[in-house]
Amino acid sequence: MDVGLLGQFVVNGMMLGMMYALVAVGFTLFFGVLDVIKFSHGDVLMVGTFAGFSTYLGMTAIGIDNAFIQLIGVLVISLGSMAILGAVIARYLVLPLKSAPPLNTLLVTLMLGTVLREAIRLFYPDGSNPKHFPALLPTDSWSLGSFTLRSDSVILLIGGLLVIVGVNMLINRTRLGLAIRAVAQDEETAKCMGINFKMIVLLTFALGSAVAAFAGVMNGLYYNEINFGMGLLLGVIGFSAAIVGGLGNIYGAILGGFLFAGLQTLGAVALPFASAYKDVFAFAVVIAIIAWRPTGLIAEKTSERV
Amino acid sequence: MAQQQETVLTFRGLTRRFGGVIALNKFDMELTNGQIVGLIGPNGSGKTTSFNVLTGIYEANGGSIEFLGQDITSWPAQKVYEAGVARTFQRSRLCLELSIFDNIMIGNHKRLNHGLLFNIFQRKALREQIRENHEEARKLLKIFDPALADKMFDPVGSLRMIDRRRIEICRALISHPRLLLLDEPSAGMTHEETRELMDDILEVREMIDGLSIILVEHEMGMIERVTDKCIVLNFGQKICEGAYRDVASDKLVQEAYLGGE
Amino acid sequence: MTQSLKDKLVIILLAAVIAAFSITFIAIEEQVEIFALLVFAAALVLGGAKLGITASIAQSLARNERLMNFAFIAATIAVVFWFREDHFPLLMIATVLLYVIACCGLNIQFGFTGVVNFAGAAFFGVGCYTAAVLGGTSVPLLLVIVLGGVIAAIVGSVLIIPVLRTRGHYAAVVTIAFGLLFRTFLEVNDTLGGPQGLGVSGMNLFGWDFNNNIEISENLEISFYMNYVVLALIMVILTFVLMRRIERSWIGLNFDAVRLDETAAACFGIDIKRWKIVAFTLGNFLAGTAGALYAMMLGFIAPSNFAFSDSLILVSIVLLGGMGSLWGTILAAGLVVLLPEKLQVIQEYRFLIYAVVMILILLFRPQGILPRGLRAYIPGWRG
Amino acid sequence: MNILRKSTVSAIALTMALTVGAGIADAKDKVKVAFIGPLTGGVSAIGVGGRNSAELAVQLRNADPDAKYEYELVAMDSECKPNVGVQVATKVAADRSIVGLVGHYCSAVAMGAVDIYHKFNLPMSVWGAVLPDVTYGNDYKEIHRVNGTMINQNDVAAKFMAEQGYKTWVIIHDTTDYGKGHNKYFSEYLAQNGGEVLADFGVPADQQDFTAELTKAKQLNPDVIYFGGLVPLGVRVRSQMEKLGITAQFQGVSGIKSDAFIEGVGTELSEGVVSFLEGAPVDKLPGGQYFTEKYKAAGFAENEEAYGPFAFAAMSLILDGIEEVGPNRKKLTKYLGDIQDHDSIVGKISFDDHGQNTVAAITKYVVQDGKWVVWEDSEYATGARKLAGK
Repeated sequence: MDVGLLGQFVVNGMMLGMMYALVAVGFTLFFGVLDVIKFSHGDVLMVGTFAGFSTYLGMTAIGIDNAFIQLIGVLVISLGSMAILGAVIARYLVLPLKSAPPLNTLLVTLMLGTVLREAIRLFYPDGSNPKHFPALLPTDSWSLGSFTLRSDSVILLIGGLLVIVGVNMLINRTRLGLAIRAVAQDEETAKCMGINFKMIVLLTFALGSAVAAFAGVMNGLYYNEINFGMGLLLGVIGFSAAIVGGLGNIYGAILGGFLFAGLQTLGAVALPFASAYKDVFAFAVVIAIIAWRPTGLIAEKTSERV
Repeated sequence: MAQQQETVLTFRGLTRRFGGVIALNKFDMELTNGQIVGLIGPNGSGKTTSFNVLTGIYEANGGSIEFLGQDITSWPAQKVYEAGVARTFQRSRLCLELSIFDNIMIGNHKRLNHGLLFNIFQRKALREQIRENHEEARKLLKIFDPALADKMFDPVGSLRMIDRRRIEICRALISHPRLLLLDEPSAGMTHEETRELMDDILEVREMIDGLSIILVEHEMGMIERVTDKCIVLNFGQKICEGAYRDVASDKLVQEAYLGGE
Repeated sequence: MTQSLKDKLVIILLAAVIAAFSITFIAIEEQVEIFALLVFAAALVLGGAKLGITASIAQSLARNERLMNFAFIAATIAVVFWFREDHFPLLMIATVLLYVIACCGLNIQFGFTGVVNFAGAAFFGVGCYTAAVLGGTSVPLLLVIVLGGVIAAIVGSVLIIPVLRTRGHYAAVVTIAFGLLFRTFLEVNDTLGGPQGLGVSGMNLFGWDFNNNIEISENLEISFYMNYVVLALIMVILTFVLMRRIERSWIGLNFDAVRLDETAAACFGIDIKRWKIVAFTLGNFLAGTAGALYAMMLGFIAPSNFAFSDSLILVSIVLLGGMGSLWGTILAAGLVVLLPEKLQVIQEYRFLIYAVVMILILLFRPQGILPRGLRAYIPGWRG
Repeated sequence: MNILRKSTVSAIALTMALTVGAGIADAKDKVKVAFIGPLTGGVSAIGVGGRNSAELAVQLRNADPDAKYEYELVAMDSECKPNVGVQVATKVAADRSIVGLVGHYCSAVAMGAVDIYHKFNLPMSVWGAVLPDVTYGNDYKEIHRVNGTMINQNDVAAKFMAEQGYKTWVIIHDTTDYGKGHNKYFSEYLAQNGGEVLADFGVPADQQDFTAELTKAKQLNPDVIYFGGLVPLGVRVRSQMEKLGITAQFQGVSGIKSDAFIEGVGTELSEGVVSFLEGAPVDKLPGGQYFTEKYKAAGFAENEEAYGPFAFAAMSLILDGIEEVGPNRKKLTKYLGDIQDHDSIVGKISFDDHGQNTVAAITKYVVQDGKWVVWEDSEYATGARKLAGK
């Protein structure tokens, strides 16, 4: 395999890994503060993408056709509305089930995912068909042999990286982050220290959902295609990535995301069986990794009191 | 008591680390038949850790444990229990959704038949076993509180704290262990309740041949009243050993407590 | 009237009401009627709970378990008999019964033991494929059902190591990954029919062909699905007896101890690994047997039947009924299988409505419709 | 809200139909006919389009004063899952008041359901499933199909593309029965026509990212990327080809011949995409224009999609049969078995001994300026525009 081709696979895999990582970060944040899995995460991503798409259509309709302003508008509306949606979900579906078995939360949010998906399919105009998401980024491309690099891919990669770094800084360097970490560490103590537990949970869900919306818009800009079912598999893969990396750990989520993308790419191009087996391969490796490291690659710190 | 002074349990240089923290540092200890030893020390001094290492929840990083002449270092929890060590937990670890009877029977594991075929097909024999064990659990529970013995099929979650403690102790005692580990039985209870509970434990000890007890406790009145010997831990190290009176007057111990709290 | 006579009357009346309700629910087709019936039932149950009637009925039931079991079996037979000539209701009843068996398997796994399994449909599918492959051979078909379970258990053993080593969400991902892998593999690999699926020969017991209608007389021809209903009902009863015996034995106690507190359980000699393996294997076995008969009944299977969403349906039945609750499982299986069917009238909107209903139930009744009670080792005996 | 609105619409339509009917003759006999298709899930767009088209056929017939019966449509959702399909098939087939059925877009579902129709003697016509075995895998006289199989489609496609001078192909197909079948038949016919398949990639139907497969394809540098699958996947593959700078010709199958494909990839990227669909071009037949007009007039919220006309034609055929022989399953089966040169909006229908419509012509389409255009009418055929790589 020549170097150009290899480079191409690496760039493709990184792009994919970035999207998985962004979804996985959400899972890991929610798990951190509340020990719950919010399975509607992938579908929130999808709704965010459609919100962004509608914003674009709306702006075009009122005559704003500067791509940069459109992009800003799309991002603001999409991230903002999903932050609100995330907080609403936390407030009315997740928090009320705090004392119920964790499986309940999982199932309720799965059902919510179905509701979101079906709602877009049924009530968004022609929602059951895929939509053409506009290319709002410059599309100049550089070619070097079999290697093609487009400027939009580069911008998206950098954008994704910035978001992850930003979230990490937010968690580790700010007062809000400190409060989130305190709640994640021990809810009771955090409450005693005067931290508004409920508010922190809502803010965390808003943050995670906004990150998902960003991943969704990124997805749309990169593939130029969105559809009502796009969140389902992304959600499952993001969840697996968060688990493989180790729940509650942002670096784990990133590692898991890129690992999964790497496995899929490897399964599709480099292994001696038909590429259709790549998901079989990727999931089998996931199972093997979890068997090897039962609490993820970057292990959760267990602090069980006996 | 006219029993010979057989050694039941020996720790030799028992060590356990968590990352960089040494929770237990070369801990030596000896316990003889029927003895009650108090294990005291400030929070985080390694008392509970020594229980956890002994019962196989944590692995020892160094040293050895000998129980009734067998080296049980690093045995899994199940095997330690089979050998005759039963315990209670600092934070009550009963199954709140289950009945009193269920919880006590969990402690009786080694004396029950767990065969698949026995349980599914030999229903008559199983029922016989259930009735027998029920009777025994009742008797035991009666010593602690006759009223509880009539509520065997009530959920544990509906009980008061002291009753839960009693059931936890019954769960540990039902299998006739040789060594009972009590981890802060007085936590969350009044003086009066604590005294009552300890009297009950002493009463039960009379019934079980050669039962030795290690007691982790902050309540010094209790330690003074029931223990034959005291061991003081600080930062995972044994700093003093002897009768309570001697230990309590030790300089090092007083420093440890004053410094620790 | 004596207490015991009153109890008996209450039970018989309850069974009759349930039978009547089931018949009505299965028979009606009109959107308005379905909603009216559901609202009526909900009002009845809620009202009964408010007035304390539900509690007193529950006590009557607890006092007379044997009678209750027979009364409910009789009620089921009454419902089945009512629809003796109607193919579709019988197919749906048999489907509910087979789902009950599969969900009993899941109940052993996470209702009792706390071993989560999000690949229930995959193990059900292994049973289906076993029936498809062995159905045409000379292996007796009753044995094929058992083999369906055995092979499902064997396939499940691949997952034992990761399942034993993990807890909670990590274990969930192991099974989710397996479920996805299973389906993709069947689609990609053509040995077992690939995406087009496989035909399955129907059940045949000592020359009795299950796929023929049973002609009793000139104007009474019993639907061939009756064969499957009867066999499925027998299997449900057997499963039920097994589940009850497990629950009311030391095994059930060990399962509960493992679920509720692994550390404490280990400190009292309970072999966590052993019981998790027993629960996981037994659960998959039950799912496999149900799958084998299901495949014979439907006559055709394809990988898209065993997707992640199908596993979720099984999980949601267990949760809705109440974890570990056997009667709850039956009730929830009936709701989850029949409700989307009943919602066919609203066509493309039915999954939206279905998901909303599920969310509401889980929000307002997180412990399930009929939560599992305390273990009564010997019915009616309290020491 | 939408449900209410929708049912009001259909209620009004029904009342109108009733009043029109009642004006001519009092109390016609009611006859039930059924439709089965995927109304929820990933391919629901096509299913709902088919359902609407079948409903339109029933509505039009009810509005016809000469009709002998008043028809009621029972529509069922198969979810594109064989087990659910078997359930609804049993429901429809066991309901003796239903006389005929138009059913199935998903081949795996159809394969599971045909046995049931045979068992219950329910005459039916497939409206979308393209797997040959649905009709040719059995001898059931109840089973018919108005649309062609994927065999015909790929036969034509392979010949046509070879004639255009293309030599090498890379195939990307989904791993459902639909995609895998297309891969199989196209590869067969391509070999006969001298084309070469450099590689084929199977992908799950819900896959989002194809850059790994496409990068590998790019390295092989084929003349054509053949895509076997449905719209959502097709849109993604076409869009991502562009990302990677692949300039090969994009060739699709019937599953992407939909306006949704063009809308999904945008006008620019859809230009020059070719696809093949069974049946004469709808809008060129007089009946086809009639259908398009009526469909618009009926005010359905969703498009009819590629297979809507077939659902309409199949339903109309069944209604014709009931008008002719009465609401009787056996008679209707016989009627359908004898169908030869029957006029329909998709061209003449003639069933062979397996109930397969034999004259199912294949029409070649190419996208020109954001519209599907019949090849012969396009600027590509005249040479004014050129396909990729030509």
